[in-house]
Amino acid sequence: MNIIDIEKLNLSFGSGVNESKVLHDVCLQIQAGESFGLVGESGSGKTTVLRCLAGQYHHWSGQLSVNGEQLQHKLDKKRCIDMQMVFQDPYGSLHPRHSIETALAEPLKIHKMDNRDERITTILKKVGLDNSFRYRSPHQLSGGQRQRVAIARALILEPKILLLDEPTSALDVSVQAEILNLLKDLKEKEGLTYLMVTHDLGVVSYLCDRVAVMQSGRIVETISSDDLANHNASEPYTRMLLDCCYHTEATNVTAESNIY
Amino acid sequence: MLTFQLSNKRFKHFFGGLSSVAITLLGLLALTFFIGRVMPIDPVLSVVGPDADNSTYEQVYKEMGLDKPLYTQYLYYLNDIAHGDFGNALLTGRPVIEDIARVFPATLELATVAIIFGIVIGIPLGVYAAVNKGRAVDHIIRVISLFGYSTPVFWVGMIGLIIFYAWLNVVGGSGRVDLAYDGFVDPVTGMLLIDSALARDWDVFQSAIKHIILPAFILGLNAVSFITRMTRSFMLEQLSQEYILTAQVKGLPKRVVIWRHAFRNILVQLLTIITLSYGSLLEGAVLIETVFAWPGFGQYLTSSLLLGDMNAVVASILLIGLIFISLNLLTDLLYRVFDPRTRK
Amino acid sequence: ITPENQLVIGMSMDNLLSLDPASASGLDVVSVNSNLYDMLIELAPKEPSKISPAVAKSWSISEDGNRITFELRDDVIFHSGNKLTAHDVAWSLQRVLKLNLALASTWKTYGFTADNVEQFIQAKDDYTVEISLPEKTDPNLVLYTLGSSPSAFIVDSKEVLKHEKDGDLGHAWLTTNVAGSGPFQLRDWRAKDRVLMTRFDDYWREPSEMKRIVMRHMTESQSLRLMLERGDIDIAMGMSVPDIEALKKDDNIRSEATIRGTLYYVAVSMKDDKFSNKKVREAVRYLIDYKGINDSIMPNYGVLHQRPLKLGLDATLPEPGYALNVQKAKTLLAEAGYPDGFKTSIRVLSQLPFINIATSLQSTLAQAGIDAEIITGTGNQVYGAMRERKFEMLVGRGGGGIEPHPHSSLRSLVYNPDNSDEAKLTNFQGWRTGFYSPEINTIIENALLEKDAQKQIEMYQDVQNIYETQIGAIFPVSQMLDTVLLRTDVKHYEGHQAATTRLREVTKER
Amino acid sequence: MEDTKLEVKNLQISFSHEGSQVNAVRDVSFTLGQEKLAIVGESGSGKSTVGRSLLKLHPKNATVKAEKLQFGDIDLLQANDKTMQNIRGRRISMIMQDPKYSLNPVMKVGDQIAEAYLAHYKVSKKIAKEKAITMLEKVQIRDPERVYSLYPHEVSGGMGQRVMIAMMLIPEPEIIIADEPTSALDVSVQRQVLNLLDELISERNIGLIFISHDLDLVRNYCDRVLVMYAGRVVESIKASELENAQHPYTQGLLKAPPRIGDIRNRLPTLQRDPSWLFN
Amino acid sequence: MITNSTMKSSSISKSTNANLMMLLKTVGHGCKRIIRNPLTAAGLVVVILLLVIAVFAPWIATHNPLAQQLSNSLQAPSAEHWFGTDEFGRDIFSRLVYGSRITLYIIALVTIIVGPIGLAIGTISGYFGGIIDTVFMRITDIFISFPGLVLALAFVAALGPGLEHAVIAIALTTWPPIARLARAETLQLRKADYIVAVQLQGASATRIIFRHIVPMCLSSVIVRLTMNMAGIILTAAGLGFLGLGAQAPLPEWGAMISTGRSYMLENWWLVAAPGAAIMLVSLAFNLLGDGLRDLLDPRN
Ligand SMILES: Nc1ncnc2c1ncn2[C@@H]1O[C@H](COP(=O)(O)OP(=O)(O)OP(=O)(O)O)[C@@H](O)[C@H]1O
Ligand SMILES: Nc1ncnc2c1ncn2[C@@H]1O[C@H](COP(=O)(O)OP(=O)(O)OP(=O)(O)O)[C@@H](O)[C@H]1O
Ligand SMILES: [Mg+2]
Ligand SMILES: [Mg+2]
Ligand code: NI
Repeated sequence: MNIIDIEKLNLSFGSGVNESKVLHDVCLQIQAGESFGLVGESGSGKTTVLRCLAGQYHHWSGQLSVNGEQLQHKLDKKRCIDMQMVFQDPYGSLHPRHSIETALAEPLKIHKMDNRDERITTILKKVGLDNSFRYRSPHQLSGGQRQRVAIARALILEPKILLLDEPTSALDVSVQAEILNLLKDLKEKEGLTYLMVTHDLGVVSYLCDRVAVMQSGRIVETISSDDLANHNASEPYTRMLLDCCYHTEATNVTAESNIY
Repeated sequence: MLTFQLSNKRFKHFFGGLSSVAITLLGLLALTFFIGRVMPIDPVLSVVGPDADNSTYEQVYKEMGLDKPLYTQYLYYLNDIAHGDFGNALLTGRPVIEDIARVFPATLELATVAIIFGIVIGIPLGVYAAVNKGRAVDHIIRVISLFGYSTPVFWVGMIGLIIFYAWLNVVGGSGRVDLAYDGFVDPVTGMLLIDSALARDWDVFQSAIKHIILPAFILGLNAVSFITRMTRSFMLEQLSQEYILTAQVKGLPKRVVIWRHAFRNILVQLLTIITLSYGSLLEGAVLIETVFAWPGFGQYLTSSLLLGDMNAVVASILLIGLIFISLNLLTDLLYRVFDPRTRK
Repeated sequence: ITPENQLVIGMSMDNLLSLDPASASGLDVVSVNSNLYDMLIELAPKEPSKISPAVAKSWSISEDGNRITFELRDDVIFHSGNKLTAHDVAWSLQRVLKLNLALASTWKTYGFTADNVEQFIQAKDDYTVEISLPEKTDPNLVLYTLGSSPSAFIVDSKEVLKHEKDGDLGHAWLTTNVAGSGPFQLRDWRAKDRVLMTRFDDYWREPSEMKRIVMRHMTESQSLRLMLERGDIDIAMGMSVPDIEALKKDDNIRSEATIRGTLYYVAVSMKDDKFSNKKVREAVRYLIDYKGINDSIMPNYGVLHQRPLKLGLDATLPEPGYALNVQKAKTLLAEAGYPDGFKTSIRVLSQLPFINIATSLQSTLAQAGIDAEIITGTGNQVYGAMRERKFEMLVGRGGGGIEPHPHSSLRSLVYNPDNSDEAKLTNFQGWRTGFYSPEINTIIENALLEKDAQKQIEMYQDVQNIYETQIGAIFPVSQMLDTVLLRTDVKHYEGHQAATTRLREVTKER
Repeated sequence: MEDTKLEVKNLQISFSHEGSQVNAVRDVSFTLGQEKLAIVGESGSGKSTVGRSLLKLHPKNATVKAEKLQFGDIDLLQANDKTMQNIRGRRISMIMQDPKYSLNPVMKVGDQIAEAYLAHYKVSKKIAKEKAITMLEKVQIRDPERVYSLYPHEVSGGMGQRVMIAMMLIPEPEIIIADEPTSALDVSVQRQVLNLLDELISERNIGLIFISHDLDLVRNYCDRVLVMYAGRVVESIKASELENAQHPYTQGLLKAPPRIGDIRNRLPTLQRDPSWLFN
Repeated sequence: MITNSTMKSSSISKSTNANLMMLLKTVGHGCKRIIRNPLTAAGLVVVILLLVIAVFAPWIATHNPLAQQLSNSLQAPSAEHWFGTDEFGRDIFSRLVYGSRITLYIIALVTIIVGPIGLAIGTISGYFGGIIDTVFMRITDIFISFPGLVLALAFVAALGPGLEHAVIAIALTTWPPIARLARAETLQLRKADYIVAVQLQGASATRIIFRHIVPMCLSSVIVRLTMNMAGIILTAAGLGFLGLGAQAPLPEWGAMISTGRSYMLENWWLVAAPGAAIMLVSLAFNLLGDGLRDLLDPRN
């Protein structure tokens, strides 16, 4: 069964003459336990898809279902437990005045969960932070550590689905590696389903099983990572993305270096 | 097609603006009327005097329509206003509109000269402070400008009058013009400087300048401070922008970087706060007008208020509301004209 | 420096709301209108009981004292060019009663009403006016009114009727315009700003030397002082004491104090339980620091006076010599059942010297345990509360009677023929304070009819004595003094006790 | 490397911040000839600071010390404001990272280009305008006349970056510092811009300092690479030999990013060694 | 069970402790930075001095501020009366000292009224947007277009002169700018990722506004309020000057100037002292607010 099922998702912003259609009949099926990538040029609507799923936009049309249940247009608490999101900018996604403890306790309070203390300790351990981070405030953390906290916050409600919006693009390569490793570990241990937006085909190839390519609000192709790695993409746009990607094996460099 | 879209959008914007203006004005009207109602000032006494006997009192009470229920009075009033009739002022017996047309230019003149002080002094000071951020001059300018914020104008006004009028005799005393010249120039715009210039009566003009300079400067102190500080902080914001670095990289002289690049970018914001402080100067002149016996709008409004002359008060407040709203619309417009980013 | 042929006056015009002689009350208006209009007769500035002819060249009182006949001059012209006739005079006086505005009050006490006035005030021919009295009264009192009341100005009936609207007898128009025959013409009046007058060259007396008079609304005493010192104004009125004192030392400036008929007083409301108690009132009388107030607050504003009758009348008794005596007041309060004092409030105009009197009163009351809160307000608010009998204590000024006659003071301050709330005798301060003494009322009524001058004086003295023993609700503190400051080059300025100061003779000598 | 355009020796830059000192750059030395020199390193390693100090555009709270900061025959350390003004743009210029923020939003882009020319050449405005339009053409902008009178918010990122390049090249400088010139751009646009830049600088014999954090990019694009770590140059190496870099930091940076078809189960993470701070 | 609950409480106290520590640290840090800027420090010192004087007024004042002694009126400054005496012979220094209480009282009251109102209206309006925003902003517009001193005058005229009424009146004129400020901040914050994050966790609007948005707006609102203090003091003094503020015999500084101005040409100390006091205190608040703004400005 598909844990996420997106059928004919359409969304426009503005109204009347200013209306601009951002999503055109987007369809996606993601299976439980899968990690699914979403790539595409800037402004193609990747983030928008995630936000629709997360309940940030209410005016979409089409059908969204999670766990076989139709999603309402309004955000309800059930969906919060099912699905959480991690944002691109680790510097902007933590409340600057709240300590890590407060940030992590917040969702527990909202959902009236018990054993808060234990849960927080566990989750911090899971994302590779020890208890000493607990009472720090965000400005005392590095970007990578913040992103870990953001992931911890998303996971503390024990959702099955994690929506990841370019979770590493604001980070250095070395830190990126740590976060990607963490995500990979978590997925294996917790059996999570990922829907990850990125513009880095290397990341896709490392973390995702399948990937959908978006271009101006449409999904132009959905292929598996293996096919992607083997240059089996059929759509010209995907091929172009592949071409442009400098993150190729060192052996490929000489072959392509003539482009300069 | 495209032009149609644009004009449609603009039309909508304009229309939205107008309806919000109307709502705000109606709100002001209701609020003022309410205040007038709860005010324990008896307008009848203002007319008949404290020693009138009861039959006179009752007669005038009826004449003024005060015996009718409140909502009837309000409806009558609304109806009159809708017909452009704001009633007569108790204070002068003349139509309120006529009164306002007479007192408002005096304040307008004062505030205009004050804002000119504000602009001419405030902007260079602010720019200078921003460019020299953290240095001694910056601190000095900051303290000076904070002084402007912190001085009770009525107090400085009194002291200024003593020093500059009584001791040094470099400015004129109270009033808009030397009393002996009073009434020499027929009001055209109501602004004495302009009227006397139009009439080429340079004696009056000179006397008017001597009289306006001190109150306008003191009134403008606050504006100077405000403009200095805002200019400084706007400039600081712009100077930290990347494009300033670009301009420096190009090898442009400092002067050009500051004025052509940074300053041009704060122009719109600056205009906004200038209109804003102009607005508050227009309404904030009450104290200065009192100290300098300036027969302006602030005094008119205050004394009408204290006499319970609600016709005059409501009309005056509507006027101020209107000024504020039109200044806001003007700012909006300025944004459109001066900022290419909103010029669509 | 002011020009030689212009007179520049700085004064407060706070109370100058209308120039219409039928409605304009207040001293400010009189001092303006006296120069724009003429009256039948005039009172001498310093000796107001001396009547001199003006538009009326002579007058006579009938044997029975019920009728006064005036013979008018025939050479008086209005500013409009119309001739002033007896019809204008009669019409002007009739108009006051018909409009029934503030100034009708005095005439109504003489028995005139809107209905009977045409019958009682009549033009017999073009230059003869006859005033018959509807009720028995002292005809001198009426003459004084004709020589001092703001309602006694003669208006140009033809001109005014041109501007009549909805049968208002030209009221709307006259509020801001002038139709008079005085030595000056109104050029421009802006409320709370200035009054501009120019000389009327066809004035029946010698035309004035001043071509122009500028009266400027100025409330800040220091501004007035600075401008007077600089010579930018010639005459300053309504200045504060310290400035007056300072200017008195200046050689270029002289001061002229004129006594007025009004009194500064402390009033209590007998509608209030506490103050209806005679002992409490007596205690209050002991709790006013008359000496302190008059020595340090009142110089140039007033002179010590503690009687309801104004100073300078033959009937006025010597000062009773009340003084601050806290001990005595405490004893009285204890006897009255308030050993620890009580809480009360003082209503007062937020102006000098009222506010200072109140502050002083507050502090002396406190010494006897009376905790008084000061509530300031405009005249409208303070006297409004008094008219509605909604006050406890009040510092005010009154006694309105401009006429140099004891009746005028007593009527205004003491007389109260009906103390019921429904009577609404709001023009009597006696009624406002709730002081009701049938004994006094009777004497006042009878004294007015008394033909024997000596007897009349004795009666009025009786009133004062009874008032003292009964302890009235109004405690006069000071008789009003109006101090005007002038540049010494201004000559022939004579302040008038009734405020009808005429500037037509003023000259400048430089 | 025949003629050395720029020589930097033991450059030290520190920032004073609320009484404390931050040494952002320590003992950096390098020379630049007519070549493409890359400076790479993780965020905060001091790359931009080095670049800006060459134009003496560091913030007020910075202290710059060096044994030598020689540009041609000019000692930059001694240069006063006037001299620097003449050097900036005209002889050394710098391409900024993000066209969205680096162009004056209220000036037409063309005017901004022309202004760069006018700052150094005494010509009429008309000629400068023509010059700017030619330059726009050079950076492969179609319809340059129209673009000339556009405002920055009206041009796309790629176009903006080309405008930036045009602006920096128009006074014909000898050295260009490019501070992450393409990191704000889409991958496809990025390639076009880099190609263009490459053409122009080789055409004009310009020395390029290319600041980036992307090792894969610079190894294909540049001749030589300086690897910075915490304000120090830990390694200076020919781009073609980057694969054989000695320093573990460089090695770590090279291995960290995942690549397409990567079959590694875990990505190697950088183990920072305190000893890297002391050469 | 026991362990569980103790753990809970300990964790809670630990977390509050931690938050407290954080707060203290930031405050301590802030103080350090304030002191580094001499101007701000000067402002702070004056404000603290004002507080101390107000609290210890009875000990600091040399005379009873209300005690009249008409025989001793208008004395020039001397050893006995440091700032001289007024027209009632009251000691001006003591009146100034007690006047600081009134000034503080006005400031405190206005702040207590204005801060919460402005903050609530601004954040609610900004967070919900739409019709709520429109309605609230129209109301704010109305109050903004109502000229400040005039609204104050009208209220004082309506309710009668007096300190409390003046305070209410001033408060009514001061909240709209605060509301606008809070709204503008909220509009920006509303889109911030961390707000979106708590939305996704199912937090209610009330929770988001009060726990997440308000704390963020607080600092700029506090700065604004601090700078408003000066305005409040001046408006109160202006009302006092027009005779509509604090009533006699209260030693309100503006009222002191108002009554003293009749004597100012001979007895300059009557207005010099309270005028300087007003200026000093509002300058201090301005300096402090200015410094605080620099301090709390995220750009620094
Ligand atoms: N709130 C909004 N109102 C109007 N248009 C919007 C809004 N949010 C997004 N858009 C538009 O929708 C389109 C898709 O945006 P989206 O953020 O989903 O792109 P993206 O693929 O995530 O791009 P990036 O890689 O730059 O993050 C863009 O053209 C954007 O301008
Ligand atoms: N104005 C400044 N004041 C204080 N410290 C500064 C300032 N500018 C830079 N720094 C510090 O100097 C160090 C180097 O900064 P720099 O901007 O040169 O790094 P970078 O290598 O360009 O990083 P990035 O890749 O993120 O652009 C950093 O630690 C930074 O915090
Ligand atoms: Mg996105
Ligand atoms: Mg950088
Ligand atoms: Ni608008």
